[in-house]
Order: sequence, then C-alpha cells, then structure tokens
Amino acid sequence: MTVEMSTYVVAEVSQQADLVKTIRLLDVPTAMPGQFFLIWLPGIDEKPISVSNQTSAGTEFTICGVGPWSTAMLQVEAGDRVGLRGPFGNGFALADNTLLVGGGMGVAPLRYLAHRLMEEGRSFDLVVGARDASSLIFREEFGRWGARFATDNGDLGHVGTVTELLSEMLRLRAYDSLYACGPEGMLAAVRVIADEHEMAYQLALERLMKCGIGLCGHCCMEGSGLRLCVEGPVLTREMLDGTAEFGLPHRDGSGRRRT
Amino acid sequence: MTVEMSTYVVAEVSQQADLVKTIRLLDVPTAMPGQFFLIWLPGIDEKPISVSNQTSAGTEFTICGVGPWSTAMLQVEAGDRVGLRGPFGNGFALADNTLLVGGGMGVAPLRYLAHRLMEEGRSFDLVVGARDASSLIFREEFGRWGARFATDNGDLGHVGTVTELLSEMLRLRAYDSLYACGPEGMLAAVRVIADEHEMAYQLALERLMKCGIGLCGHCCMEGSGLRLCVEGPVLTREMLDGTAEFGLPHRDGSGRRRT
Amino acid sequence: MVELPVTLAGIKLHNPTVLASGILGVSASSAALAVAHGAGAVTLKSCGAEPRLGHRGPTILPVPGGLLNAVGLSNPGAAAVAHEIRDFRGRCEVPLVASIFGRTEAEFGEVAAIICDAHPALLEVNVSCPNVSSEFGTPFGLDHDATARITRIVKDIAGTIPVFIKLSPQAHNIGSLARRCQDAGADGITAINSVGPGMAIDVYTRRPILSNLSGGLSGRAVLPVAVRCVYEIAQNVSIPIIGTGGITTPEDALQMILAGATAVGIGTGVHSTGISIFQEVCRGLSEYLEESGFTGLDDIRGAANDR
Amino acid sequence: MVELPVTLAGIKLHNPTVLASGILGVSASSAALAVAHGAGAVTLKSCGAEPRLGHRGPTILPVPGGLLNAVGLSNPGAAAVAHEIRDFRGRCEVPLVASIFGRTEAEFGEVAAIICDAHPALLEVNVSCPNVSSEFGTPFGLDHDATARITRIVKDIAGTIPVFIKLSPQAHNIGSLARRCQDAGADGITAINSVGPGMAIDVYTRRPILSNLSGGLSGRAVLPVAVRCVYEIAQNVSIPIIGTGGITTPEDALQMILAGATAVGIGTGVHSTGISIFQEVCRGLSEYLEESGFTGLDDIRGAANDR
Ligand SMILES: Cc1cc2nc3c(=O)[nH]c(=O)nc-3n(C[C@H](O)[C@H](O)[C@H](O)COP(=O)(O)OP(=O)(O)OC[C@H]3O[C@@H](n4cnc5c(N)ncnc54)[C@H](O)[C@@H]3O)c2cc1C
Ligand SMILES: Cc1cc2nc3c(=O)[nH]c(=O)nc-3n(C[C@H](O)[C@H](O)[C@H](O)COP(=O)(O)OP(=O)(O)OC[C@H]3O[C@@H](n4cnc5c(N)ncnc54)[C@H](O)[C@@H]3O)c2cc1C
Ligand SMILES: Cc1cc2nc3c(=O)[nH]c(=O)nc-3n(C[C@H](O)[C@H](O)[C@H](O)COP(=O)(O)O)c2cc1C
Ligand SMILES: Cc1cc2nc3c(=O)[nH]c(=O)nc-3n(C[C@H](O)[C@H](O)[C@H](O)COP(=O)(O)O)c2cc1C
Ligand code: FES
Ligand code: FES
Repeated sequence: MTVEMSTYVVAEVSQQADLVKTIRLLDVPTAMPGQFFLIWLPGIDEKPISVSNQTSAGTEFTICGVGPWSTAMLQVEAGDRVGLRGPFGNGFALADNTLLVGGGMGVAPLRYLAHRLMEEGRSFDLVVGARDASSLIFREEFGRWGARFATDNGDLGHVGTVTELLSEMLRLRAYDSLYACGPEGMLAAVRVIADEHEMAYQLALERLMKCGIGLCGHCCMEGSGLRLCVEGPVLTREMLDGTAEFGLPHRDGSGRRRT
Repeated sequence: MTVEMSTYVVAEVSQQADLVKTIRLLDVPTAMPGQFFLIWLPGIDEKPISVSNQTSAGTEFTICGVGPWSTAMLQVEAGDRVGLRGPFGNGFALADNTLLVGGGMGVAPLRYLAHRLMEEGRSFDLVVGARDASSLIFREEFGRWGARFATDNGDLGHVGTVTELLSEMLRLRAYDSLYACGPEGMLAAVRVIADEHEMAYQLALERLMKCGIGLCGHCCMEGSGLRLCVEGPVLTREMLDGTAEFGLPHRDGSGRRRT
Repeated sequence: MVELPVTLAGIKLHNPTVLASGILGVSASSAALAVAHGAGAVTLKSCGAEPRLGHRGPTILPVPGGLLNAVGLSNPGAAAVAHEIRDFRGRCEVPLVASIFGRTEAEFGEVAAIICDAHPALLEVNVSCPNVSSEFGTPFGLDHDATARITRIVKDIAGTIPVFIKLSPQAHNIGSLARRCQDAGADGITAINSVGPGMAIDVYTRRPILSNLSGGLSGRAVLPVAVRCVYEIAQNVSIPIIGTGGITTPEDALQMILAGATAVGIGTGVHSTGISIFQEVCRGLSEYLEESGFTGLDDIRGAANDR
Repeated sequence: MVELPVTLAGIKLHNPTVLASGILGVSASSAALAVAHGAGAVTLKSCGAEPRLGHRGPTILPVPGGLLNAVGLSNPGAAAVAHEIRDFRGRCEVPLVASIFGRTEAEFGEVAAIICDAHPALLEVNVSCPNVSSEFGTPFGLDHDATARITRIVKDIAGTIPVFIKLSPQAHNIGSLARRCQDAGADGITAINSVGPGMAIDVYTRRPILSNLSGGLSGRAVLPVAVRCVYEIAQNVSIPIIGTGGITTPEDALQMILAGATAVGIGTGVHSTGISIFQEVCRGLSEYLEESGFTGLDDIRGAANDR
C-alpha cells in the first residue's frame, strides 16, 4: 500500500460505452479485487475507483462520466499523468462455487474478480444487468465466461432487472455464496434474496470518500460506524447487520445526511 | 545504530582507580572496538565515551573524573538511569600480529579491542603506560594477556614513557601494525615511530563532540575536514596525512581554535 | 492493572485518550467507532453555522512522517451536529466533546448557542480558522486579543458546560496566550492544532497536490512541537490540557502527560498506528505506571516541569 | 548530463546545493568537507560579536523524522570567523556564505562590519535569534518591522556583498515579511530556519532531553512547511530564494525549486542521507531534467506557482 501520492503516466485509454472509458497504468501496487485507489486528476479532484483488472500488462480503471471529475477523466489521454494512492479497503475474499451479480458500473470490480477466480480455477457464474445493451460494458469478456445478461429495455438477454435474473439462477442451482456490486438499490434487493436463501454474500458498496485511510469518517456507515475505506468497501452479512443506512440516502461532502 | 536517545538502567558500577569507574549497562546496541556512545547524564551534560568492553553480560564504559560531567558520572550508582545513543564512529579494523599501545584513559577502548582480538584468535601484544601503578587500570586483565607496563615514576615495569617501551618492543620483533589510544602527545610520538618503521597504524583520537552524527562540524580535523565522529575516531596514516592539527591544540566548544 | 481515570474540568473519563477533532467525528456512528476501540472521550469535527462541502480532493494527504490536511472546514452545520450529539448520547457512555468554529466573532456565539442546546459534555473552540474580517484572513488563534474575546463570548453562552480553547502552534508565546484564555474564563486548553501549514508538490505534474495548495501538518512529525507547546502552557495555566499532536505510541502519550497534559488527543495516529491506538496507548500507560510503581496518572502529570 | 549552474544575486554556483548554516561550517576545513562532496556553495555557522560556548549537551537530538537542535548560538566570534573565511578562500573555489546574528540591532551591524571585511561571497542574516531587548526575548524574525530595520542596517554595511535574510517559519505572513526584506534592500531570502521549537521528554527520567529544554525541529519532517514558505515567498518577491528545510532526496530539492527556490539549502540531510547528499541531489536533478526534456533549472523554477 502506498499511502503517499505518486503520479503515473497513462499507458492506454480504451472506450467501452458512450460515457465509459478504461485507463491502463503500469507498475501500480498489487491490489485484490474489490480494493480501490484514490485517483487524482490534477487541478480537478480526487476520487475512489475500483480496480477493473490487474495483470502483468498493467492495472485498469473503468470510469463512467457522471459528474465533474469523472467527465474530466474521460478527456485523459495516453501520456497524461494521474495521481494514485492505494490500494485501500478490504477487497473480496476469493471463494468457490459463487455467483457474481453486477449492475451498471458495478461490473468493473466484478470483472477483476472474475479474472482472479478464473486464474485460481474457482468455479463461478455471472449475471450482469444494465439499462440497455449499449451501456453493458465488457460484454464480450463476460460472455466468454458464460454470463447471463439483463437489460431494462430488453435489448439483450432477460427483460428486466438483474435481481430477477439472480432469483431465476438460484432456482436452477445452488451456489455457496454471492458477490454483488452495483447501485445500492440493487444491492439491497440482492441482500433480501440472499437472506431468503440463507446464502453468504459479499457486497461492494460506495460512499463519498475524502481520505481513503480511515481518518475523516465520511465513509462510515450509520449504526456500526464501519469505515467503508478500511473495513469495507466489501461488506458481509455480519458487517451489514449493525448498519442502519444500507439502501437509504447517505451523507454528502459536508457530512450532512441526504434526505 | 540508535541515533535517538534511550535511557538505560546502570546494572553495576565498579571502581578501577581513585577517579576511574566503570559502569555496566544491559541490552546496549552492538558496537565495534573503538566505537563510542554519547552518554547523557540527565541535568548535567552529554559526552562521548568509548566502549571498554561488550559481552553477553553487558556493555561497559570506563570514565575518568576530570571535569564536571565525568566527575558527576563517578556518583552514578547501580539502578540510576543514563541516556545513550550510538554506537558512532568507525571503530578499529581487526588485524593479526599487532601491537596495542595504550596510555592513560586510552586503555579503555584497547581493553575491548584486546578482548575481541582474543575471541577471534588473532595474535597481539600490549604495552600500557600510566603516571603511576595506582592509575594503571585493568592491570590484571592486561597482565593475563602478557602486557608490558611503563610508569612515569617507575612504580611498575619500565621507568618512563610507553613510547620508549614501544620502540624497545619493535626492536625485539616485527609486528604488522599498531593500534594506539591515549593522550594526543603520545599518539603523535607513536606516529613518528610507526613512520620510522614503515608500519601501518590505527590511532583512536578524541575531540570535542556535540552531535556524534556528523552534523555540527565540531569534531572535524583541520585540513582534511574529516569528522572524527563519522570517518573517525580511528585514523590511519592515509587519513592523518591530510590533517594539519594532529598533536596540536584544537577547538573549544565555541569552535575557536585553542592556542 | 493500574486504572487510568482522569477528570477533565469536572468531566470523568475512564482513560485519558480523546479522539481529536476532524478525525472520524463526522457523525455519532463514526465517533462511536472510536469508543468501540477504547477512546476515553471523542471530539466531533468542528462545525460552523452553515453546512460546508469543503474543498475538492485531495484534501488529506499522507507525507513522510505525517499528514497534510485542508478539508476546507467541511461540516454539516451546527443544527445537524446538534442532532448527532443527541444521537451519540443515546448510545455511548463516554463524554462527547463538540467542536465549533466561526468565521466571525459573532458566528462563534451563534454556533455555541445551537450546540450547547444539545448539551455536549465539553465544548471545544477551534480558533485556527481564518478570520474573514482580518486583512490576510489571519487565523483568530494567532491574535491573543481576538482569542480572549472569543473565549469570553463562548463561555458566557456555554454556562456550566466546560469550554476548552484549541490553540495553534503558530501562535507566538503560546504560554501567555493560554493564560489569556484562562483569564477569559476557559475551563481548559486543547493543544495543538496542525502545524505549518505545509505543501507537497508533485514533481512530474509540477503542481501542489492539495486542492487548497497547502494544509496543516499533523502526525508523528509534529509531536516535539506539541510536547513543547503543552509544556509551555502547563507552566502558565492551572486549567487542564488535552495534549494533542503526533501521538502514535504509549510513549508519545507519556511525553504529553509528563509535559503537563491531563488527557491526550489522538488524530493522525488512527491512521498511522490504526484504530487500535486507543487501546494500545492505554495498555502501555498502564504498564508503565505499574512498572514504575505509580498508582495513577496523577503521580506523573507534569513531572517534566519540576526540573 | 544536463548541467545545473545557477546564479544567486550575481554569484555563480556550479550547482544549486548549498550547505546550510550550522551544519559542518564551524571552520574552513569542515566546510571544505561539504565542497569535497559536491556542495555548490557552503554557509558557515552563524556568528555573533563574541565567542560563545553554547549550551551543555545534549544540544542536537535526532527524533523520528527529524532532529531537534539548541546549540545556544555557540560560535567562535566574528573575528575568528573572518579568519576562517580568508582561510576557506585560499583553498576552495565555491562561493562561501557567511552567516551572522545579533542579540541587539546594533550587534548585527557590528558583526556585519567585521565579516564583510573578510569578503564572503554572500552574507546571510539569521534573524531567528532571540531579541534580548524584547519582552519575551521574541526572535527578531517574528517582528516584521525589526527584520526590515536589520536588513537595512546590514545592507548599508555590506555594500556590494549580496545580503540574504534567513526567515523563520514561525513568522506570520512570511510572504509579506519577505517582501519587506526586499523593500529594505535584501538581495535574497533564505527560508526556512528550524520549525517549532520542539521538545522531547525521556519518559523514564521524566526530563526534557535537550539541555535547553526545547530546540528547533529540522529534517524531513519539516519539508512541507519549508516548501509552503518558499512558495509563498516566491509569490511575493523577485529576489532569489535559497530553499532550505527537510531536503533528503533529489525529489525534495525539486519540490523546492518548483516552489520557486533558486538554490537549495541542505542541513539535516547531511546526517539522514549522508554527506553524499550533495552529489546525490545533483545527479537526481540532472536526470530529472534530462528525462523531462529540460535544458536547465531555469526551465522549471517556480513552475508550481503557475497554476
Ligand atoms: C470504493 C469505490 C469504488 C468506486 N469505483 C468506481 C469505478 O470503478 N468506476 C466509477 O466510474 N466510479 C466508481 N466510484 C464512484 C467514483 O468514486 C465517483 O463517485 C464517480 O466517478 C463520480 O464522481 P464525480 O466527481 O464525477 O461526480 P459527482 O459530482 O461526485 O457525482 C455526480 C452525480 O452522479 C452520481 N453518481 C456518483 N457516482 C455514480 C455512479 N457510480 N453511478 C451513477 N451515478 C453516480 C452522484 O450521486 C451525483 O448525483 C467508486 C466509488 C467508491 C466509493
Ligand atoms: C571518541 C571519544 C571517546 C572517549 N572515550 C572516553 C572514555 O572511554 N573514557 C573517558 O573518561 N573519557 C573519554 N572521552 C573523553 C570524554 O568525552 C570527556 O571529554 C571527558 O569525560 C571529560 O568531560 P568533562 O565534561 O567531565 O570535562 P571537561 O570539562 O570536558 O574537561 C575538563 C578538563 O579535562 C581535560 N580532559 C578532557 N578529557 C580528558 C581525558 N580523557 N584525560 C585527561 N584530561 C581530559 C579537558 O581538556 C579539560 O581541561 C572520549 C572522548 C571522545 C571524543
Ligand atoms: C483530517 C484532519 C481533519 C482535522 N479537522 C479538524 C477540525 O475540524 N477541527 C480541529 O480543531 N482540528 C482538526 N484537525 C486537527 C486535529 O484535531 C489535531 O489537532 C491535529 O491533527 C494534531 O493531532 P494528530 O497529530 O494526532 O493528528 C484535523 C486534523 C486532520 C488530520
Ligand atoms: C545542528 C544545527 C545547527 C544549526 N545552526 C544554525 C545557525 O547557526 N544559523 C542558522 O541560520 N541556522 C542554523 N540551523 C538551521 C539550518 O541552517 C536549517 O535552516 C534548518 O536546519 C532546516 O534545514 P534542514 O532540515 O535541511 O536541516 C541549524 C540547524 C541544525 C540542525
Ligand atoms: S474515506 Fe475517510 S474514513 Fe473512509
Ligand atoms: S560531533 Fe558533530 S560532526 Fe562530529
């Protein structure tokens, strides 16, 4: 872990969707799937981003343009420098016979997770949801692993939500545990389903993060006080049980609860 | 090397002469013969002192009461605490077939040197000088190693200086090199003799030291600028050749040259 | 095991470790995390009258030996903080210290009133924020007169709630400044806030890294400065001191207490040592007292001042 | 290899590394050791009118991340230093910076006269020493008016010898203080002197370790503070800056230069990195310029100020 900031030259930029790009950097410290780095775009801002893949060819981060920082990140070109510190957080624990459930940008960390599970020869299945086919990123990669897809508009695969697809999969066969990453509403639904099936799960959450190193308290969950940047961002049932805000509005940059 | 200060409990105090005592401390960092520590007597001062022995039973420092700090050190009792940082300096390089020449308090580091040479099975002889028999410390220990003694008043051994004894020894048999520690006048005489015999030598010098870590410049030799606390305190012919002040008055605490 | 209770202006702490302001204390829940890990008291992040989002990132940056921070006074506003204070009292037994700041002298009074209404155990006044009315935005805390005035304003409002003034190490003659605070009615002093400020520049993009360009230095690097400030303050006041700045080990905490601190504030150590720091410091203090034959922290407080 | 020459108020240095005052510079010989290891210029230890032995030990104490020092203005007196200056010129080519202090404004003038008679390449004025005429012995350097007056006194005496004022990071609004120095005739600024001061207490003997109780903090711990000061000064003056404080690597030196320093002072790094630091910093700077396609330090000086 490198808590101090270093800047890295962007080796390559690729585009996955209209507002989604992936940058590749070399010689980044080793990270587990589910861990994240803080990425500084000089002059703009610094934000947490999950590792979307890490191999000997470099470390990839996949970013969706939704606000000032992420939109500026879409302008980054090969040869530019961005700052990095991390990896931070706990990451996913690797397990056998699992089902990966991804929605929206949540597929980024699941992509790296799937790569690592493959490498270790651990069996898994994958369900991935998106608004429409064009926003379903890494589709070919996921397809190669036999992923099943869901789209809101029925462009591709199941018509409807990825959680409907999840329920269907669980009827077909038994998995030891679930991994999920995506919008918090989706994660809340996954949790309900997992509880019904009495299955273990690991959910990767997002909160506003100012420090990444467990100091500022901005990423703490209501109730348990768990720091998503240290004890998370991957939470299990035991960790979620003490928290009061999961699936609810959370705090903004001032620390105020959103309503 | 511990550059930061730690305080140690004095395990034992023994007395060698009227104004000479040895304190033993436990768990002190390992030092080479010729290296020194800065010893802080809280509320009084801090001074460099050579290791006079170091074994599994502890590390010994032998101190002669000549001024405010050293006189206060003679009051230290077992159970008291003194501060220590070090070891500092280069120390003696261990060699075979050598002659050790000690005068006054200079015998302290030579004592540790002799212990280490014995341990390593390296052959050496010893000549030791003092004002009189009562100020000749560690006499029994040196006697066991076959040391020859010189006293100014003829109390014991050769009547006269240790350097006369040195010349005599060199007439009797050949040594590969000399180690010497003692008053600077004695060291200057040793150097002349060694030059005559074209012998290698290692002389342990003393200068006022304020930092011990090569920063303050107070221990620098005129001419070469060599720092006795880092590049010394043990100087060889090559190192002494560039210095202009050896055997001459040197600087006081203000940095002023003594005249 | 030697017990470590201390009394801070009448408030009992079961141990002297206090979570420092700005660390974890965004909410009752995040502060409770420090309690779960053994903190003897917790301080909330400083709040002003209005919510502030603070600066863009990076706002918190580890550097060798310490940390730079310039969060830009981000806080949810006094009203929201009052709510957290009540929430905290509902679930934690340990004393809660609320921290307030103002950009004008009037704002200090305004915020104090809202916060005191929620009855924190102690009220800490952060005078290190820039004074918007002064020529260079010089922090109130560097101006002895302004600090004394703010102390009086806040103390009048706080009534029986003990008021601690948190001083900046950049203040000249910090001992006499602390004395001014005591004379103006302060019940205690917290020292120190962060040092500097400092700046880190990325040599490849050739830019200051913090979005605010510079930020306060904290962490182990500042311990000697904090210990010296506490020592000087202890020689000038009779009110208790929360010694804060650079504590990462039990020995660091001991230095503070020997310099005269009644309690010890811990901030950056939560990162550099880890959240276990509260328990580790307490264990170390207890062992030290035991080995040295002391019966409690009262036996050693300020001992370094006796020479 | 990209060459690293810089010009400091008309004085040419073959590289920007300058041995800082108080480190090694007791004598011509000790200063020459830094020259032998690659220093581009050397500064002698600050001297006053009379010889002073300084404090008893410990006066210099490594602490985590840095060093505390309180040598107590030990120096051989201006007359002896003038002799060392002549001695140094007899054997070294690199520019020599003499450093002076005074305990009264008059002493600054007196010492400047004796030293300038020996014609150092540059004269540095250490205003961080306590003012014996002020109520708390507050250092001259914290008082903008006193600093400006001393600048004028010394500059009048120094004539064509460039005068650098060495500022303390404890000064408030260091940028405008530097501006006052420039307006008063200073040819350059050296920043910073040590930080704090700080104190270290031995927890077993329960005493402050330094014989002076407290001492200035230097070394890596203070780099961010020094960089911020240099940055602020660079935005306020047009005269050159010797950026000093916490440099231990080429990257640290780069931060200083990017903040606006023309040369870089190196003190504690002589211990923490070793005497090879001058050569290591130069090698690193040269490699950086080469890799980034620059032809000299002029291309990057103050680059961080452009944003
Ligand atoms: C542990 C962790 C890992 C993350 N990994 C990634 C990642 O791999 N890729 C990635 O693009 N982002 C990721 N994020 C989110 C990222 O940190 C930023 O929040 C996001 O890039 C938006 O930042 P911004 O400043 O551009 O927009 P902001 O101004 O912060 O947000 C603009 C608007 O978009 C909303 N928004 C924020 N994030 C998202 C989102 N992910 N999807 C939809 N709306 C959003 C906000 O609520 C707000 O309304 C991660 C966050 C965390 C905490
Ligand atoms: C590398 C090094 C190793 C040392 N090792 C030892 C050691 O093992 N044992 C030891 O006792 N001292 C040793 N010294 C000397 C020691 O550091 C002090 O200088 C000495 O103890 C006197 O200190 P003081 O403060 O008591 O007296 P000061 O006030 O410093 O001196 C009082 C007077 O005694 C003279 N003097 C200083 N040292 C000596 C001496 N050794 N013999 C005779 N006169 C002296 C001084 O010139 C002065 O006139 C060593 C010094 C160095 C640099
Ligand atoms: C990220 C961060 C935020 C801080 N915010 C505040 C604050 O809001 N109010 C305050 O009085 N001090 C604040 N401080 C200062 C700390 O409370 C503390 O005084 C300082 O960091 C020194 O202690 P430390 O070295 O243990 O961190 C903050 C410090 C950090 C590191
Ligand atoms: C042992 C020591 C002695 C010093 N003596 C002086 C001095 O006499 N005059 C002066 O202007 N600065 C003196 N300083 C301050 C340094 O010149 C320098 O400004 C400061 O240490 C910061 O730089 P550094 O971190 O590289 O050491 C001294 C510093 C040390 C460590
Ligand atoms: S982001 Fe600061 S505590 Fe998690
Ligand atoms: S004692 Fe300071 S340089 Fe040697």
